[in-house]
Amino acid sequence: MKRALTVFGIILFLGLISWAVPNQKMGDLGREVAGNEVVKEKSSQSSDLNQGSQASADHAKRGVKNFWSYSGFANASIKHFLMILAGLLFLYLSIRHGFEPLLLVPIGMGILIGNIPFLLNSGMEIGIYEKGSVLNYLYFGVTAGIYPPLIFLGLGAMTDFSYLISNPKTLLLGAAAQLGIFVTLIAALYLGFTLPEAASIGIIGGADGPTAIYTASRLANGVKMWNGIQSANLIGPIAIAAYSYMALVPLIQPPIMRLLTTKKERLIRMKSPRQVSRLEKILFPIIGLLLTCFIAPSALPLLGMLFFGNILRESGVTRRLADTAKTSLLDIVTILIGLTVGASTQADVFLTTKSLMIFALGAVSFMVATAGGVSFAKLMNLFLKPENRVNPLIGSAGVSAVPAAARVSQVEGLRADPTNHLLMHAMGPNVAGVIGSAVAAGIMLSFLL
Amino acid sequence: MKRALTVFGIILFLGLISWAVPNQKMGDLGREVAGNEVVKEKSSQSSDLNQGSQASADHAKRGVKNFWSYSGFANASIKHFLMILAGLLFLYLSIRHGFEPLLLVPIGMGILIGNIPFLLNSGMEIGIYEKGSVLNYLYFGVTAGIYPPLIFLGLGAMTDFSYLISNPKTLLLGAAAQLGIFVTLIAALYLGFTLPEAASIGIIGGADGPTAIYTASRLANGVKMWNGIQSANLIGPIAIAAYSYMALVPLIQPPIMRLLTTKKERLIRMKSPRQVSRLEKILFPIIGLLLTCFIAPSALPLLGMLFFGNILRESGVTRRLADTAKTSLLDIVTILIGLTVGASTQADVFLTTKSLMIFALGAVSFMVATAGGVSFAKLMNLFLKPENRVNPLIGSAGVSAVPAAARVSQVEGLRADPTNHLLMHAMGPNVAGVIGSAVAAGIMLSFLL
Amino acid sequence: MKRALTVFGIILFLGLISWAVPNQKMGDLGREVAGNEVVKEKSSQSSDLNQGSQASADHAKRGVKNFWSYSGFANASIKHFLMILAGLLFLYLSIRHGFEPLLLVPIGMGILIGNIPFLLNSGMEIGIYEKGSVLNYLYFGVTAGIYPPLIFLGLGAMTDFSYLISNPKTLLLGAAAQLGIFVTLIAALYLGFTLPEAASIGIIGGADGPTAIYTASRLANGVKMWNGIQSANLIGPIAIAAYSYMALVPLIQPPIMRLLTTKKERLIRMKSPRQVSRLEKILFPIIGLLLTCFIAPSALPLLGMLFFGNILRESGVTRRLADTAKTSLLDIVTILIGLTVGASTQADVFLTTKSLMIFALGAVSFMVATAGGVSFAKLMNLFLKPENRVNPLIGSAGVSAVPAAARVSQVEGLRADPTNHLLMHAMGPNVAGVIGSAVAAGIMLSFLL
Amino acid sequence: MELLLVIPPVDIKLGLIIALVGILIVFTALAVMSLIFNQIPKFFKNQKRSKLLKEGKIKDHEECCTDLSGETNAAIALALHLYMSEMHDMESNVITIEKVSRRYSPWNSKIYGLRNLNFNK
Amino acid sequence: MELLLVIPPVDIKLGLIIALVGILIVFTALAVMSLIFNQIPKFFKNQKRSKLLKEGKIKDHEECCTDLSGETNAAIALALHLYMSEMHDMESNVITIEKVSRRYSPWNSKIYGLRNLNFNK
Amino acid sequence: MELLLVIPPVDIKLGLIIALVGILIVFTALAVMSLIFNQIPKFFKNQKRSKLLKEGKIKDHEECCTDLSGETNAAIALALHLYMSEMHDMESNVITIEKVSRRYSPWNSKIYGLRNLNFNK
Ligand code: NA
Ligand code: NA
Ligand code: NA
Repeated sequence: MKRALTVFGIILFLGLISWAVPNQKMGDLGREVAGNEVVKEKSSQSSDLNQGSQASADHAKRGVKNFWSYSGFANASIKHFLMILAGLLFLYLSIRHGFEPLLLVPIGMGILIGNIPFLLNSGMEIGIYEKGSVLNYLYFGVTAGIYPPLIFLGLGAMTDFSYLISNPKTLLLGAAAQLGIFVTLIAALYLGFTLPEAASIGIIGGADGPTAIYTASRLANGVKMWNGIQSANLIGPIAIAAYSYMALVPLIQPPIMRLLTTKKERLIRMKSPRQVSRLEKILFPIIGLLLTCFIAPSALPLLGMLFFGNILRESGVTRRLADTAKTSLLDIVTILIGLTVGASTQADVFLTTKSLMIFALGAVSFMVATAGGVSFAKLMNLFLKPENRVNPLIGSAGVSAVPAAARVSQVEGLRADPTNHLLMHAMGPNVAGVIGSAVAAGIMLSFLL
Repeated sequence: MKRALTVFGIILFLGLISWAVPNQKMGDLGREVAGNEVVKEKSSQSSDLNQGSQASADHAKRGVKNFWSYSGFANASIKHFLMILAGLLFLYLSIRHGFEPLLLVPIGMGILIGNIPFLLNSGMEIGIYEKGSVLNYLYFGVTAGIYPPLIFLGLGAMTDFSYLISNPKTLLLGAAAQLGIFVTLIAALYLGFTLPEAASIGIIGGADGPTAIYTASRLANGVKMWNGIQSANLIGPIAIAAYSYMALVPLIQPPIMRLLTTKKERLIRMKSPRQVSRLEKILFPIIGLLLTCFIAPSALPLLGMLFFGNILRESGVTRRLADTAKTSLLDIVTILIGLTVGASTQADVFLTTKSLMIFALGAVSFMVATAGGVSFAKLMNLFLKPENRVNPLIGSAGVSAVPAAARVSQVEGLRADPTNHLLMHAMGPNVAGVIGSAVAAGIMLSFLL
Repeated sequence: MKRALTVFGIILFLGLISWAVPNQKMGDLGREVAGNEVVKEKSSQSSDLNQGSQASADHAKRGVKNFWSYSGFANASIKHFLMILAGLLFLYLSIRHGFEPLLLVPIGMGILIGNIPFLLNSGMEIGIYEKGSVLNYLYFGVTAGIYPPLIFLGLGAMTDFSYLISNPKTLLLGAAAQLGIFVTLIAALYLGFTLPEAASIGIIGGADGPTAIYTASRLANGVKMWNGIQSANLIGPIAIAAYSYMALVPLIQPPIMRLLTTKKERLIRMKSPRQVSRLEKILFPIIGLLLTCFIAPSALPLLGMLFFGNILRESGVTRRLADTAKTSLLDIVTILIGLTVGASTQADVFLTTKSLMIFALGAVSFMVATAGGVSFAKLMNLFLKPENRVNPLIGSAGVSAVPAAARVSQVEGLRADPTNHLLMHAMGPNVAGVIGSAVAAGIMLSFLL
Repeated sequence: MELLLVIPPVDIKLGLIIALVGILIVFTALAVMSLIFNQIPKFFKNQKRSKLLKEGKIKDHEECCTDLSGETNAAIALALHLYMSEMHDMESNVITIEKVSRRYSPWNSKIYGLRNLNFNK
Repeated sequence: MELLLVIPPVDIKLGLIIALVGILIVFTALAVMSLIFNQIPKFFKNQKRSKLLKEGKIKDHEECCTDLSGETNAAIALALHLYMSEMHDMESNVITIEKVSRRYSPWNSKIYGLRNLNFNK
Repeated sequence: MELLLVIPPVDIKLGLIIALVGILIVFTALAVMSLIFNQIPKFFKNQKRSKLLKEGKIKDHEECCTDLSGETNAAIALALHLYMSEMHDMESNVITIEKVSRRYSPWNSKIYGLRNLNFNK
């Protein structure tokens, strides 16, 4: 009953204002404001004001009306409300259910901020796509591809590659899970995307937000030309899809993992990881940088920063730099990238058939990647001595989505055998997946830039 | 006596140098250097040097003279010394008396830095208004309006809205205190400012530095046109006035508060605030964002960031982001905004009649705002049941100036009754004032952009 | 034997790929790729692909070949390997031997990142000198001279000037050690550098990385014109030389110090420093700022920030700002400046005769500076009462290189007398050296900008 | 002041409109927010109350979910007083009053101690 | 969808090439890395072993530098279990498992305590 | 080197001037600063001394406000020695010596404990 009162209060308020603005009906909420007309109306009105020939009550009414035309109520469309609902959903899932909150809370709030309806092209400098607005300045870090490498710097400073070093063959699982990328690339081409767009969409299957954003900012940025066709700006949908599915990894992967493995395989116990020396940990980022970037120089902005961050961590003499890279710097960039990626979903840009197709392709991509990792683990086992076999449940961790995918492996492992902890074994393919998808991105950038 | 020695030492030093530069008298200190002439002199001299026809002692003397012409001593004017005194005053007040040190120390030092006299237009890239200088790059965060929203992000991550949520009617006090903004707007118009300038000056009455800077960067930035007249660049004076009066809140408000209240009113005890649930705290930034920004989309850069910061804080799952937003990020932006706002008071730009008028209007603005808050609290009491009445002393806290204004309420409350603590009641209108002035800014931007 | 296996594995891998790309021989590694031709090849190939007339196996081979032409292997030259070796050397010295790791680890890794060979001018946006690349955006902080002042801000917030204040005559030692700067300036002129280039090279003798980078970014930036000649871009070599010699201070200074002092002089015990009041500490940055910047306004970006940071530290009321300035902010800028300065050594730009000469001049510069400081200390002793004499071993600390040079004084002092601790006495000239070289830089900028 | 001569009277008129509309809308916005947040707790309380009623944990006439007691309030007041007397020492432009919250960090989890002992060098 | 009409078949062909070459190269890159890091510890172990042999600390047939024992592994597994059960509480997009390392800070060095007492105000 | 041919002799001359003027001015600047900071403590000491004299707390011939004693110095020296022997372990490009200062934080104020107990959920 009290709830009704609240709703009633709001309706009353809206009613009062709409009464003051008789020419604009509430039913108009759903229409797209034709920006120019209102602006014209404004200027004619302000010249009226200049003549100063009407009564002042009339003036005030016109003032309110003018103000109203700039408000969110006057410019809202059904699309805005849909996006706001999406933002609220993101906030709900992340806050209530703990799905990747560090990413989904900023993105969710960003979606709300980006979908407050306002009068487009009115020079108010609000919208993220409006030159000179604050959001537009912050968004530059996305479009110029600056944020993703900085995030990789922080991740490098945060990541312990010990598990990978102690069991290097799990690197291959990280490679196998990139299958999703290339399958999706082909699928996207068949759905009519241009090659650069398709490559960007494929990267969603890498399960790595920053890599997806970086690739999209280079290939599907609304500017890139390919065979005379301008690419669409797909950064927003790709980023949202990548992060959404990363959050949904605990729901997407298990069925596929169970489908592709036998009970016996799920019970495989792996050898405990060996001790890794400090020297190995120091050599890893150096060799990793030289090797991967000699092969795919286009991956340099991502992998260079990842391994740079890691050497800050492992050198033992630059701890304060590593600490800052993985705390303040990473947090600041996370806040900004989440906010702007969320806000970049401005309804008129985001709600297109393409976005829907990207979401569909993203789901496929994650599934293929999971299947790729698990299957390849089974394939490897054919060639390995029994005591060296890998539990195929850790293959799915190759999609990256660190550390969510590794946890899925652990949970599924415990389900089969409550004493068989796979987490540390799964961390190997998991961080290998980060490297793998960055290499894959580098390869596609080499071909398409 | 020793003091005299020091002074003597300095005079001796200056004397020695000025002896080496016989054509330039010390009395010239007060004149404005006509940049072009000195530069011309330099180039002719350097061509002299190229001919290499004079003795080298002569050369060295000319070298010193040339160097002298670029020094602060040769370019100083009485205006510079006035501004340096102002900077020292800011430092003194903040360090010795603790007036808002986090703002006034950077601003004070910024004033010194911005008023080191140098040869204008000599390409040395020092001055804050000189393209390519470091200060100019840092100042971009002010002129582009980027710093204020980032500060609001930090404030949001720092602010506990519990008190406001537990007693929502204090939101109205935060609205009432915005009276100062609109009264000052009219007063500024009468003093001859253009409408956008007047609106920016009015916002000083919001007692909110970032909001004032953001509004001025949009409306009184030296570029904005209105009715064919270019606005002056008033960002500096407005910011300095806003922060000065915010620091002086403990001196400005009490007399007005006592004047407008009876002893009996000052003794009113308020009900203790009720417990606020976590859900309410999470809903607050979401509903606050949607409601205020639907009404005034132009307030989005400020309020969007404020509520974004607050949800990082209250969500409970993004603590590390909230921590960084309210520490490192807030500190970095505070350092940069303080420094550049201070340095933007470069004597030749700052010391104008307009700045003086802005300071006068700012004082009026704060007084009206205080009176507005207190009076409205009294008005509210007419409609409230006795047990729900508010102590009008908390009305003054509606000016924002968080938490200084709330403390003034507390101190005045204790003066009337040493056991009546108003601080937590005053926090409600205090943070409401932040929202209120951002909405007011948004409204004016909607009208004037 | 296993080592051979590893090497064999790599060779096998390279062999396999090069087999797939028969037209390009491994011997080509050393050649400079003529960018245009490969690009042309690519476009003709892609038009071939468009005709779709060949078999798909052939296609795949061409795809690999095309990819290969973009890889580091195809574009590597002997220069790249030399630079990579240099980077590895930096990493080795800093990690294994602890030479200035906070600078040399980022620089070393930056050298690796900057010398991954890639196809120049192919639009891949990787290289630091390529417009639009991430490294190029980050490098802007170097070329625009933004990072050095921010580092000075952090250093100011970190530096305790007590020792200097308690024994002000050590300021003169900080002045004397700047001799290296001016001697090197002349030497560089004789080696054929233009005046602005020579001035930038001279600053290496200031033993102060940020000051050297700032000066070079203004005077030897590849854009600056002087007498109709465009300066070379020497930022990279100058920065690398400065930091290298700063790391080598413990090796460079001791022989010179011993050469110039008698055993008796090295035994001099200095009076313990007096207590410094808080007021003095607060006055120091204010007076220091006004005095030095009136004399050399061009030093404002450096000294202004240094003293600004210091007042944040000493004011006692802005601790959180000082804390952030000397931790997060300093770390972030250190990471970025180290990385980009390292990466700016891109082989084709860096490996020139000029770089070699700069390294030679830098060594001279450090030696002269050390000698200057020590000699001047001896000169001062001639005029001081016996109880006030300074140990000439602290003269060498005047080169800045804080606190490495002060430690060298301490170590040498202990070598002469194991109970004579000079560290705190050496901190005075050490921090004075920072001020001295910034003033020297300012003077040269005044003359040459 | 010469400036006074330049004022276009229309600006005054438009200024007055902005001021009127502005104060009106600021009040409206904050009043609506006030209204909403006034209702929210009642809404939740009712939900909670009917749930408790259903479960029989409270009787029909009993209050549920009461506000803070007087003593609590007094304690807060005292604390505030202490807080105020330390005021001069605090950094003051920043807002507000925060609970000291124990903060979970995975780095403190027991596993790390163990790993530290025997797994990593 | 109308989009389907626009697909240039050549893009498909080039796409297939990129996909094939891409997966091949990703595998090659990670396989080479795997190979290298497989060899590195053996290389170091051999060095260490021959050094120990030379110094006579181990005999010719003895193993050197063994891997972790079974008990260690069990302990880690238990710890992991504890870790997983606290999982819901941690901030989760961030990687990984880190040792708590005592961190040397010069500020804690004894000198400062002393200076604090008698040198600076 | 070919470069040697390009040197314009005027640059050398101007370079010499800059060098001379430069070293002169660097010395002047730091000397003036030295002079000022030499005087400041004497100035304050005198102020303090005359104040103490006026208040009769010291007699005319007594010293006031002495410097650190020899023992203090020895203690510092020892501490420095300890400090130096730990040197290899510290992060070294950063300056300086800082007191460990107790840092007032409003979050630790007693109020928060209280609020924590009974005011917020
Ligand atoms: Na991946
Ligand atoms: Na306000
Ligand atoms: Na120096």
